[in-house]
Amino acid sequence: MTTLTATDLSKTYLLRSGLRFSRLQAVQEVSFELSPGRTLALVGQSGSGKSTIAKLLMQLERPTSGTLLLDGAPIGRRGRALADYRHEVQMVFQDPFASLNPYHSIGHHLLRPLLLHGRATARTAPGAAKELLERVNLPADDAFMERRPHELSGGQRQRVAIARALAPGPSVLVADEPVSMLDVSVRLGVLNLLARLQQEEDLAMLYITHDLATARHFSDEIMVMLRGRVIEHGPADEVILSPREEFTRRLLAAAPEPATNQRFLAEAQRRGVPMPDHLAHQEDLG
Amino acid sequence: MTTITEESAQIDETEKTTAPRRRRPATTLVVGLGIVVAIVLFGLVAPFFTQDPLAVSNDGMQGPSAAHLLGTTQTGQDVLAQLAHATRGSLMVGVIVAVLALLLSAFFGILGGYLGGWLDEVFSLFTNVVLILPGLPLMIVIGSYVEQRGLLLIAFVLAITSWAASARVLRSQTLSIRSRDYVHAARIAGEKPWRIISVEILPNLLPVMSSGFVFALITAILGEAGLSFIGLGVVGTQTWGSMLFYAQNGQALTLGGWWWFVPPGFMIAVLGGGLSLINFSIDAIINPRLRNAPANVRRVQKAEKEAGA
Amino acid sequence: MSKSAEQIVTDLESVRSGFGAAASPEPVLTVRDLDIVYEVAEPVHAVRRASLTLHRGEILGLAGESGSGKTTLAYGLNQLHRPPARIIGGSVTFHGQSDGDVDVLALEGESLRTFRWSRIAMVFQGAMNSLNPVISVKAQLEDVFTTHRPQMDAAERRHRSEELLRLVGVDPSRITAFAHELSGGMRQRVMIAMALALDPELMIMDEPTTALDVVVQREILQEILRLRQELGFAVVFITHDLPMLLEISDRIAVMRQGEIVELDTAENLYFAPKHPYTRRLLGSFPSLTGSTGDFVRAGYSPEETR
Amino acid sequence: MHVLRKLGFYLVALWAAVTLNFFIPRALPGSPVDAVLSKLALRGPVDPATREAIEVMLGADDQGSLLQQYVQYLANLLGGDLGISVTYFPTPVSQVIGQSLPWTLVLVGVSTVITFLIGITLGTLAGWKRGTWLDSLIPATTIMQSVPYFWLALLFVYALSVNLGLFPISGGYDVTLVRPALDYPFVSNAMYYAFLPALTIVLSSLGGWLLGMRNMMVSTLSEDYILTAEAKGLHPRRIMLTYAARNAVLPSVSGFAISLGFVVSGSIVVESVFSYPGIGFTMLQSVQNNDYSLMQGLFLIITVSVLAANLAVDLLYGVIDPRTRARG
Repeated sequence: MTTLTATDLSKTYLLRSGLRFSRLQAVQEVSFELSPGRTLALVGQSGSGKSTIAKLLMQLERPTSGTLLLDGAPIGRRGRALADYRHEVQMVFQDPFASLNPYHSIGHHLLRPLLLHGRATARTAPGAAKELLERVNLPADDAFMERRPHELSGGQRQRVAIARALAPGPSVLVADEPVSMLDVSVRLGVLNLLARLQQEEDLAMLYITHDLATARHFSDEIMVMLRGRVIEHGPADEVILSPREEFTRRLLAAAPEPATNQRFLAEAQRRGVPMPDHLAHQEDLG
Repeated sequence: MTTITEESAQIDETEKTTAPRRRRPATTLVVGLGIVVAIVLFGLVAPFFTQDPLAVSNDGMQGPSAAHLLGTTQTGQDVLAQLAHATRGSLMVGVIVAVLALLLSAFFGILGGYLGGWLDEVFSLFTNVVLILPGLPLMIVIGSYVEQRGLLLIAFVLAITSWAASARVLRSQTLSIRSRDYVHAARIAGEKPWRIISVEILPNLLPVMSSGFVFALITAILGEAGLSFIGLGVVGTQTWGSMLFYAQNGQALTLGGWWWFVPPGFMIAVLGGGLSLINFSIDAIINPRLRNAPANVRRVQKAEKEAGA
Repeated sequence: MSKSAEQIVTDLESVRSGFGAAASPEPVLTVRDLDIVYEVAEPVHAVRRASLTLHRGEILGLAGESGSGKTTLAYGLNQLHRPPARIIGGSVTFHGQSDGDVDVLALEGESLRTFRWSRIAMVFQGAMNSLNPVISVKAQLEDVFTTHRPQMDAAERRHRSEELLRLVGVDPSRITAFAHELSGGMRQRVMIAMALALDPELMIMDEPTTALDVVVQREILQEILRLRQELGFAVVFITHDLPMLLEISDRIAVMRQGEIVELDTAENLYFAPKHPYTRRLLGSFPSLTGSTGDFVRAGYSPEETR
Repeated sequence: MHVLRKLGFYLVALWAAVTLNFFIPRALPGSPVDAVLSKLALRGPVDPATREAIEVMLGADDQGSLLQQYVQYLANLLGGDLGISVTYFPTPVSQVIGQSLPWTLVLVGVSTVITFLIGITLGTLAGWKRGTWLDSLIPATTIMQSVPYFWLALLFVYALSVNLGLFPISGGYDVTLVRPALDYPFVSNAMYYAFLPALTIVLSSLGGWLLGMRNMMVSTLSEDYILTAEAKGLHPRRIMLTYAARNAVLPSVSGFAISLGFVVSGSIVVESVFSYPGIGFTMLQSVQNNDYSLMQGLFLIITVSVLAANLAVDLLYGVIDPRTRARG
């Protein structure tokens, strides 16, 4: 399987206001490795540079400096080599309302990558698309394929986006805040779907998020970014439970967490019960 | 990042519930289309049934009668026949100009907006300069130098002075669509640039482009009428503007020949009105707030009235 | 729980403000059977027979997902709902401390305008859009006074506005700034300052912190809790973030499809949620420091991934 | 910085207009110079300097390269030398322009300001009262927008001047009664003569402003800050003006360039209907007399005026939208 290695990745934007130019160092010397079957979480606040990293990995932007290696070989930047890269590395976007073209049917979104990457012929593509829909637990029929994005709920759209990313048969998946725009009650479902697919396909995954809790439960390692730099990088539990950096501690302290709140801990004692495990109730409702 | 997240979620909460599912076409659209279709049919069909528009007779400056439904000109030509041929001429000029303007605006607007960089800078500067230069004076200068003013030349002159406004709109729309995730997703899927422009971006620009087309049609017909009225129109082709030019020079005003100068202007105004009504509906598609907000107010008023009664 | 986890617990507690003063049993707002309909082609019942009593100085959380009607309900309390929303039944009674009960839904015109902001103030989502982009913060703070306190002169208005900014931790010199010159957190502080201007008895806060980064969000929450303790206003706090509500609210109402499915104290809701939907919402937020069970990464039955 | 960028743009636009003016006669077929010179010769002796100026202006200057001609042309422009008018021989073009420019500036300027104010006011009201009877009148105003300026002018002349005799048929003032001067008799007489042309311009350009403003009002009223203002219990008039209209008017102001182009084009033809002694009427005179020097001079001055008006509006925009100020 495939490993994607980033070394000293930097991106500087040249901003213009009037005739004046200024530099914005969005990403500075960031290194990491995405390896098969493992998830790396990239955590940071807005403007910390985490989405820029997604763009660099997807070759939507060129790094100012630094290298990207796919299985030890420099990645292709144009033509055939770029197509090969896209074959291996795919992405799920944050906003499922914006990542599907409102003009086109669900079928279009799945058929195009299947055809472009030679995963199916014009004749076999519809069948292959339905298989993809099935894998993301969406209705795999013609009626669904003909629907437009606006007829779907947010959760359904994000599943379509995931199916599209899987269409070329990638080995690396970048998920940029894949659930932050979804209703809270469907978030874990989509994350679980991603986790299952990752295991089935042995995907190398980059999970970009601002939510520390899902980062911890959903990944093997966590990388914390602040103003374009990685300030802390380590095994997920270590970063969350014994953070080394002051900024990581501040992030953790700011996140709402009833389970460690004095008021609820005291209440548990008063009631003589343990702290409840609400995640068990996840599927109480359809 | 979170900003976008929650804002859109918020919008979604209200707009999802207010958007009606299937709506019947708006009244303005039906009326507008009706007007335009009627005038186009008149221009296409009527010339086959009318008298010779250039045939001179001795019944000069006669008011409407059974023989001449819209009266005659100073030289006894049938005004209805002239109107029919002029409708055809004006529409032809209008459509040619609108198509040319659409192509020009799409080229400068979409290409510049999509490719970005210095090309966009140059295109956008050029567009803004053309936009700000007053059109008619320029047309007059060019028109007066050329003796043989053919249909295509006039159409070309009208087109080069009327594409800039919609190019600017198209550019900003393209810029906004280009940065949307579905375009990024298409790039990541491996689509070629021309396919991204034509399949992913262009369909989403259709409402804006049709609005620009309709606007260009109005502008072109008005512009042609203005040029013809001052005697710089297409040589040898009858248009509404040329009718007005001859009416003004033929003393229709002072001789009280209203049947000569009222119909052509009326046709322009009504066609323009019809096209504007169509644009009115397109605007509501481009910006759903324009349709939803007034409709919501009306529905609540109606419901309150019913509840009160 | 590991030793390091305990360490965090104390860290967290040190930055969390203590829980507020107990709410008084005296009601400030009573809502009875409020019904709100969206008058669209097929009318939608956005709020169904919602009833709740809000006590003086209490923080009531209003939790729900998009389309649950939580925003519509909250806006209806002040007749701020917009077409196509229409109130078709129920009552909203405001229990003024000095002047007795006010039938809010019966107010209109001048009396409604006088009532708004002086009795119920609002804080909207903290993005760019809640402040008018083309007039200064000063103009927007002061037009509250010119409208509601016409007897105040320019100097008094200026003085009071600066005092309000200081109260919410904004440098009064920023009063001449425009919205785009302020950071997200600053804008939200300005909104809170504006809401405090007339010393209202109730504040409705509609997702006031959702657009903000988590650290700023925490600061704003603490600011709200502190001011509430000092000034004693009641709060209706709308958000989809249930863990946050649990930490700051006295009581929480959970809404789903226009109905309040459960209304109870934060403790009861947390330890003994009754409605399945409440349990489902609670189950949607994995605990940050709790044991990392197998639930997320391994427990993926097909049912769960619907 | 914002201002410098704007100035830069207008300089480029000005240069484009000047250069266009230089190349049009050279690029198009036919040699107007001989026609002009022969016409001039009929009226009196033409001195060599005048001949040369006309040749440079109209592109028959075969002495020297195109670049030299261009430099000469620019030099003449800077010196204010636009050649001699055939129509008003032997008056220099610059002087003819000087006489007609004020008429147009006042007529178009005043009617544009009036139209803008009426359009913005009505648009504000229609948008504010969205969904009511006032708002449902909006589609009808689009008809007004499509009426050709000059046809409306013809109708006015026919109905009000020819038939009813309420207004003069043509001209800028009554030459038999008053002489141009800044006194009451002249100004009032000129206003009387300007009424119908101005009314024509106002009525035909009103629809655009009205519709644009109404649509922006409807959009703006859905903004969050309007909700904030309502929650604050502000007076509806303040919400309508300071919160809604203040924001909704910005696109109308920044789109001024497009609208002004229309108004100027329209008013040229309107002037011809009323034989109004302004730039437009003079331009048509020059067309009829093949007075190319005058025509090109007029094209330049019209362009410069439009650019100047737009520059002024652009600078004003910087004042009314604080966000552009910050970017500077």
